[in-house]
Amino acid sequence: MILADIISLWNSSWPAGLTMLLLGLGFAVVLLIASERLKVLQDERVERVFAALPNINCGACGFAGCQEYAKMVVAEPTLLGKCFPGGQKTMERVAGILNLRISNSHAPKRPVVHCRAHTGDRTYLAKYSGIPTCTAANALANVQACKFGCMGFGDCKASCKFSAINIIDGLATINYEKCTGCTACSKTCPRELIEMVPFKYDIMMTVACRSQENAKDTKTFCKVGCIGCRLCTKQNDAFEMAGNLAKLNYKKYQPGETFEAAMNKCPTGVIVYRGKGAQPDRPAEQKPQKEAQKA
Amino acid sequence: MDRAYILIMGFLSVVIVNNFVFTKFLGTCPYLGVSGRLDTAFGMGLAVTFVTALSGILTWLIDFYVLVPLGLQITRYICYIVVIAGAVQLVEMYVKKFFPPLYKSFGIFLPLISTNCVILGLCLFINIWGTDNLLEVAVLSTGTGFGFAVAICIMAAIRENLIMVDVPESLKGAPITLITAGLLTLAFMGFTGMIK
Amino acid sequence: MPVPKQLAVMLSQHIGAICKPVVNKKDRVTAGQLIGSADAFVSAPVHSPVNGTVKDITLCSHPVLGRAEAIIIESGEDNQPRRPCADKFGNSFDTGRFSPEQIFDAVRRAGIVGMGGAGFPTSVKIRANPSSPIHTVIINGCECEPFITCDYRIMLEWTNQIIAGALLIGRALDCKDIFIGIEDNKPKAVDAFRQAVKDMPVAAGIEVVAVKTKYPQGGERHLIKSILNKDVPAGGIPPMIGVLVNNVATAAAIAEAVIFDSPLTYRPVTVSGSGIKRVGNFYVPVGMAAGELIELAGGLTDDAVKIILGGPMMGIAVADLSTPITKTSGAITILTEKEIGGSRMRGKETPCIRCGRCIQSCPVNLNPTRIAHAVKNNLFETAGQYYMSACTECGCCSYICPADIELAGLIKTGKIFVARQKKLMPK
Amino acid sequence: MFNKVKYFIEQSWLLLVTSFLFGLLIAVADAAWSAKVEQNKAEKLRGLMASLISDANSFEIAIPAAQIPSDKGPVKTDIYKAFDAQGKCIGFAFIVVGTGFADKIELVVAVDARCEKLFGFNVLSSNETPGFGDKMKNASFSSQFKGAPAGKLSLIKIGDSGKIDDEIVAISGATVTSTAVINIFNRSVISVKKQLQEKGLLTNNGG
Amino acid sequence: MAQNIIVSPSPHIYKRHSTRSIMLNVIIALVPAMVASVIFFRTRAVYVISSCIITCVVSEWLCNLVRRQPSSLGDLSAVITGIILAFSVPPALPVWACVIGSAFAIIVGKMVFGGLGGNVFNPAMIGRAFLTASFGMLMTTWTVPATIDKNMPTISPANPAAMTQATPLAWSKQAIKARNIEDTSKKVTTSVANSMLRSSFFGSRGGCVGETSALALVIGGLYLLITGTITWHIPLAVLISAFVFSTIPYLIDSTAYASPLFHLMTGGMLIGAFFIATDPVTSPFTAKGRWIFGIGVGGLTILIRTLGEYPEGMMFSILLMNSVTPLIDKFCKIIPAGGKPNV
Amino acid sequence: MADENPVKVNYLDALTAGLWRENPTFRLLIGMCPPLAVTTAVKPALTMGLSVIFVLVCSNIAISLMRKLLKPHLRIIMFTLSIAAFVTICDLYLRAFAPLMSEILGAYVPLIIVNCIIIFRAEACASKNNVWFSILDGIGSGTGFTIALCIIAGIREILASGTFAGIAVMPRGFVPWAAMQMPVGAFVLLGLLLGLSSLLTAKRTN
Ligand SMILES: Cc1cc2nc3c(=O)[nH]c(=O)nc-3n(C[C@H](O)[C@H](O)[C@H](O)COP(=O)(O)O)c2cc1C
Ligand SMILES: Cc1cc2nc3c(=O)[nH]c(=O)nc-3n(C[C@H](O)[C@H](O)[C@H](O)COP(=O)(O)O)c2cc1C
Ligand SMILES: Cc1cc2nc3c(=O)[nH]c(=O)nc-3n(C[C@H](O)[C@H](O)[C@H](O)COP(=O)(O)O)c2cc1C
Ligand SMILES: Cc1cc2nc3c(=O)[nH]c(=O)nc-3n(C[C@H](O)[C@H](O)[C@H](O)CO)c2cc1C
Ligand code: SF4
Ligand code: SF4
Ligand code: SF4
Ligand code: SF4
Ligand code: FES
Repeated sequence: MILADIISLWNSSWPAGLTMLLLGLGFAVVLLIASERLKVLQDERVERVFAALPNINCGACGFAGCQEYAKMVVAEPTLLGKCFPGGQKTMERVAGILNLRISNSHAPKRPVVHCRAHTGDRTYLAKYSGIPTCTAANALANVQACKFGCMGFGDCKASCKFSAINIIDGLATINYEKCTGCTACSKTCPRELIEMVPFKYDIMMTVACRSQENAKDTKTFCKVGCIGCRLCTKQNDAFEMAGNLAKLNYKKYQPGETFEAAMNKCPTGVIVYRGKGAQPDRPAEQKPQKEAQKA
Repeated sequence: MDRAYILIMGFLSVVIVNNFVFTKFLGTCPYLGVSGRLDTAFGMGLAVTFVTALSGILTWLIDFYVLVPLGLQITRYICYIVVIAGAVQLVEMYVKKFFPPLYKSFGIFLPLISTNCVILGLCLFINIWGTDNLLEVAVLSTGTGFGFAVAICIMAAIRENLIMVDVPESLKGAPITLITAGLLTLAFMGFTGMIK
Repeated sequence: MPVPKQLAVMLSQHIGAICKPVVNKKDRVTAGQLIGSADAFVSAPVHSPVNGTVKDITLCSHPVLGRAEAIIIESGEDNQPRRPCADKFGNSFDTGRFSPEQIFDAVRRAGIVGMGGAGFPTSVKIRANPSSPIHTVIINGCECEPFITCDYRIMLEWTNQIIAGALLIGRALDCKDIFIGIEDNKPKAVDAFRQAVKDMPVAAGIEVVAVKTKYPQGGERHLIKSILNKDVPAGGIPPMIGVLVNNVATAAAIAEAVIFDSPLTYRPVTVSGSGIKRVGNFYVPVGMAAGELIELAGGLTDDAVKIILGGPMMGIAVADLSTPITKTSGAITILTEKEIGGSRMRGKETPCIRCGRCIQSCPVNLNPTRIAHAVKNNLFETAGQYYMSACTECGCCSYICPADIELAGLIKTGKIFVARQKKLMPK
Repeated sequence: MFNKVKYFIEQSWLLLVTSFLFGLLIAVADAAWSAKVEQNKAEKLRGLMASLISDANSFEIAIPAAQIPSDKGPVKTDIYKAFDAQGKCIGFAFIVVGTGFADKIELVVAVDARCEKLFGFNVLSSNETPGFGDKMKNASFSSQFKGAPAGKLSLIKIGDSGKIDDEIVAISGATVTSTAVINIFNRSVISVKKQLQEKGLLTNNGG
Repeated sequence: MAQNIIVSPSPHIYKRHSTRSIMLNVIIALVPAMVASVIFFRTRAVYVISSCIITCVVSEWLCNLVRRQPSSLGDLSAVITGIILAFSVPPALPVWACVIGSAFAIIVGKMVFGGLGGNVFNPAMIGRAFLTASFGMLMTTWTVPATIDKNMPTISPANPAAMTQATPLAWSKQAIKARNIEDTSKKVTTSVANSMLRSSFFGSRGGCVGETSALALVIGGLYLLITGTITWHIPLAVLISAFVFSTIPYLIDSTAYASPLFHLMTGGMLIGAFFIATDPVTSPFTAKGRWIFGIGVGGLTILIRTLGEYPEGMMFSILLMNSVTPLIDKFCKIIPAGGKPNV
Repeated sequence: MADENPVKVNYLDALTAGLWRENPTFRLLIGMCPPLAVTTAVKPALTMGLSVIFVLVCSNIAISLMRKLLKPHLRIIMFTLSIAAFVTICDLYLRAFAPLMSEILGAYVPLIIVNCIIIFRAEACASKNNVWFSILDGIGSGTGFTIALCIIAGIREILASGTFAGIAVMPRGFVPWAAMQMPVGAFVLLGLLLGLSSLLTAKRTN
């Protein structure tokens, strides 16, 4: 009885099974040939990035499938984070592959803004009522008295694909937790205030000023500008003078007491720490000596 | 009725009146995903047109000459999908090897769409419509793909403009695209009844 | 007009290489003495307008010419303001006395730069170049920007001098076709030139053309279109089609330089606008602070809100009144809130309604709204596809836009940005 | 060669095995359920026919694969004969198609045994706009066909839809659909009548 | 002194007009048609127009509120949307339907795209299309104008007391449909439709609230042209192409197809050509693009009127051309004077 | 898929992720066709949802079982094959036991084969995890999808016919909005709902 049933079932279903088998066979041949013939030599990173993507070819990234996106993102790291379905995790993995995060081998470059003047610290000659971008404002002379400092319209912020820059009270401030070091901001700032600095440590010291004006002008223009007094250079030779401005030579960067001393000696407090978890800047008015005593 | 007339009307019908995206809601994922830029959208449209034409014809042939005579309709879906995927891959290989410029303009989209709704949907609808001659199948398949191409190109041009306007943050991307598509279907309603 | 106490003469008064200072701090200088030498070909030397002492040589920023060294001169007691020399030009005049070389040398020595605004060294422009010969010279007397009248004044008062300059340019380039283009809202100037041409036998070949009054008629490509009905290639310059355009003041300066060998240290400047107490034209030494000139004109009114170096369409707004006058600054315009308009004062744009007015108004046939919006959204490639680089920054589009969008400003920003990106590229 | 085959099998055996297994699986499912599917279809058709010919008890195919004209040329369909409880033939029913406003319309049409009066129609499948053409399913439109003469019908725009005659009042706002339905009747009923007559299947005197 | 000095990019002077003044001009130009509508449809017109305007304004205000934006009502564009929507619906449309249509027009047609300037489609036409799709019956029920032209035929001899009456376009559609009917007793010819030309000119005919009076619309249109609010390209292109495309069938069979003049005067043709197709936001901005757009609108309108299912095609043709406007803009790039720069 | 850090096995998470955090329709934007096509009324939407759950679970099981044996170039085809087989079975079942729904859904049942959700789950989950995890994942995502379908269908049905799952819910004088049953309604409603969902997530992450 049961046997007969099974036999009849078999009889009625083997053609379907056979068709499928044939199809499978044909397909296996095609794909095998395809996979052998079409092996294209590729950047090994592309393969790895591709492997990290969800591979559903949804097109959400705006490219023709995951393979294409992998290729593009390797070539242009700012495209990171376009994979919608993959979300945060995929982005992190891809970032890992492309070394966009801090890796141990060499110091990753991170941006620092060479200005620390907030709105209240600056002198304004007039009200700017034009296009609210730094590039536009920079084309005019008198947006603010200081022709070197941050204007705070946030072109850099707009260029950062990782929302790592905030304009805090008129000053571009980098959130080092989010920054991937993609250099977009440093290419954008029309005043070239953002420098990519090798972050050997989580926190790095920097001279947060770019003003080439003489001491008198700098003082009238800005409460916290570098006045070129050379005090820092006397503490540590990593500090060098470039015209009216002190500069930190990061090749000689080796934090220590003399560094701290240089920082504390600076009368206007332009030497500051930047990086993950750096202390807030010293208020502009405070006398440096007092600060040193407290510390 | 005149044969050519039927063919032309059939073509126009699937392009404008019964556009697959607007009335059958097929291929929505690439329609949302790849409509960001006009050149990409155009390539995608070309690729879809090509693949619909190819797979519409192929699956119809298989259905008509193999599956129905042998009484194997139950394996229809599997056959369709496998045939489509296989054919598309073969063609992709071929184009890539022998027509590199062509491959650049639309070949890269081929793998993206081989397992896509429009294609399988078209094959199924051709089956449902009960079309019984190859020429008609070819015209309808091409028309369907062309309809998709038209729809996605219009959308891409619109979206290229939309990036320059202040669309609410939460509606950016897929939501606004869907709404625009909805309004497009309203506009396309004007063609109803023009083609029987 | 008194000679100012102190001058800040920028060592970069022009497009091209910055001059080297040839005087030192505390040196005494005399009027007309060379103080900045130009070694590069595309450059123009700088001279002291007054007798005095060099007080300092310091970096100084200028809104138009950028940051360069300036020589600060404290003027001495013995100064007489310089007088225009127009009355020395009579109806008889002979260009044959000068060879093209001589003219070139004189112009070069006098440090003449384009006074129509761009500040390109004139010597370079009038140097005959066999590979692209100039067949037509146009003297630009349009002065199309509202408020500015200094060119008009000199056209009336220095008519013969300008014609002499035009002839000298023609002589330098060995070119017979000379046109003087004047907007038809200045009929007196047109008549003055027609009369002068009739009176001066050597000037018989010069044609005085009254062109339509329509901003930016004074832009060289529009002027050439109006007079010769020729198009300058987009992004190109007139010499490409064999035409040279010079401002009337430049022509006058050339005449003075060649005939009297005197350097360019003074220029006519219009001070106007309803924000100034006394509107007028002044013959001003280069290096004078804008603020001082404004004081001469009676000072600012209480409702003045904008100080513009140049005219209201293309000038640059400044706030720092110590900004020095340069060879290129033909005007200072002071505007009040009423002239600017309330909504624009606030700098608040509203959404573009795609009305297309900016497109219709653009004299070079661009699509300003597209370019500006692309720039706003950082789509510089798109902006390039709409020929951003061909924009002459005339400002017509911003002027007309009902939605108060700073189209010209955005386009300018985009050009700056792209230039910057290009500069960064090789790295 | 052997190596190649071996490599191939190594790479692809899983695909081959699973495709075979899946083939069997669906075949089994089909074997188990296909009867039910057929039955569903038959029941649906029967249900539709029965709702038109209210006294019908059983149906049987009168003319298999008869040719019935439609606006796209003739189509093949079975003509059913309906019997009442006593086994008397009380009518005929058949499926016809036509082009509506949006897409194909498929109707089940029933006529009485003498092919003189209509029993009406039921919609087998259609894709008309809801709120417009879709209203053809409503009684207010379809009941006009119940008892109408099996001859040429015509469409009027305004009239009394309660009156049963050869004038059918259109669904307002959906003239196209209404026309399509009437065309379906006008084309098919006469042709069916002729075919039935030819085969001598019409009960002429109520018998 | 520094306090009141401002700096900003050039230029520093501007033409004295604004979005608001342009919109105000459009509203002024719509006044004659509004007066005409009140004359012909009395209180119905007042209800419809006021409910549409109020809903549009309130919806826009609500959207601003939700997005925490400053109010954008000042630009008056919402008022225009309300008026145009009201003008393009039948006078008998109930107030609740006006409210739904206006809300849809503003919210889905405009505000989701970011408000003024962002929308792809004409908001008023989107509202109307939504109403047509939703409440087809209501949108094709026409009231007789209060001041009826006695010569106008009523819809059906069978029902002489009907409150509704066919519009001229409906008659012309009937004529087209009757083209192949042999039975002469049922034949409708265009002579009926053509006889309505006079009443169409002044406006005493059935139709949408604001479209009936050709005279009032032309006055408004001329006002727009004279004040430079719109350019002449689109209206001219629409009218010319409609004229040309309607002449062709008219020459073939003048008893079935209405005369070109008829097509220009009836339906939404004039209001569409002067007020709707010219909506700057949703039409191309180059002169060449405007020509293409206008020709498309005119041609499609006539195509739908003669071949399509609907008696009127203005709305659909405008929406269709709106949808390709970005494409037109993309391909009608203007070449700068002096040729393309090589950079 | 070579992966350095193994996916953490959290069964509860597998079940709940698909409901909202990784809801296929509202969050991942995949498989967008059915939410537009089969949502004119609640009943077909529900049927569709259940079918998807069935296919998802079955294919997840099958793929999870063979995940160790997959060859890279045959991966996708294996997925497609299993999915197509289960869809065929599902289709047969519907035709046999829910003929009305089968008719309404028409071609959209076989179209489940190419629905991106299923292949995505196969790739992202089943081919990397054990069977139990895959089952839970299938149920989770499937349910999320079903809920999304029902929300959309509910709103459309109420506005377009004044009913919910066939039961009249609107007051008597309500004039149905026919547009909601047309494509416009589907697209615009889904667009607005997506906007709402991204608004909600934006709020939550802030
Ligand atoms: C928009 C625009 C307007 C201009 N208006 C004038 C003008 O009114 N008068 C003038 O002399 N130059 C004007 N120029 C500058 C001329 O284009 C040209 O540079 C000048 O006439 C050349 O003469 P120069 O080298 O002697 O300065 C304008 C330029 C632009 C772009
Ligand atoms: C959204 C929409 C859907 C429509 N659907 C149908 C339909 O399914 N069937 C139909 O005959 N007419 C339909 N129509 C109406 C036709 O377009 C057309 O107006 C009608 O057939 C004209 O005939 P009438 O004289 O009955 O108004 C629809 C109209 C609209 C606006
Ligand atoms: C601007 C405007 C556009 C219109 N567009 C359409 C349209 O696309 N379709 C339509 O049926 N009616 C439209 N109408 C309404 C028609 O102009 C007209 O009132 C209607 O077609 C009357 O004819 P009917 O009853 O035969 O439909 C529009 C009205 C206006 C004012
Ligand atoms: C000439 C002109 C015509 C307009 N026509 C319309 C119209 O037809 N419908 C509408 O909603 N708004 C119209 N507007 C207003 C406004 O442009 C419209 O609401 C925008 O589309 C909203 O973004 C018009 C404005 C102008 C200046
Ligand atoms: S850092 Fe530069 S770009 Fe950023 S806000 Fe400051 S000036 Fe602007
Ligand atoms: S743009 Fe600047 S802040 Fe942002 S990620 Fe890149 S380097 Fe960091
Ligand atoms: S003039 Fe202004 S509003 Fe008009 S299109 Fe240009 S940018 Fe837009
Ligand atoms: S500023 Fe505007 S109007 Fe002038 S050339 Fe540039 S784009 Fe054209
Ligand atoms: S294209 Fe993704 S479900 Fe249709």
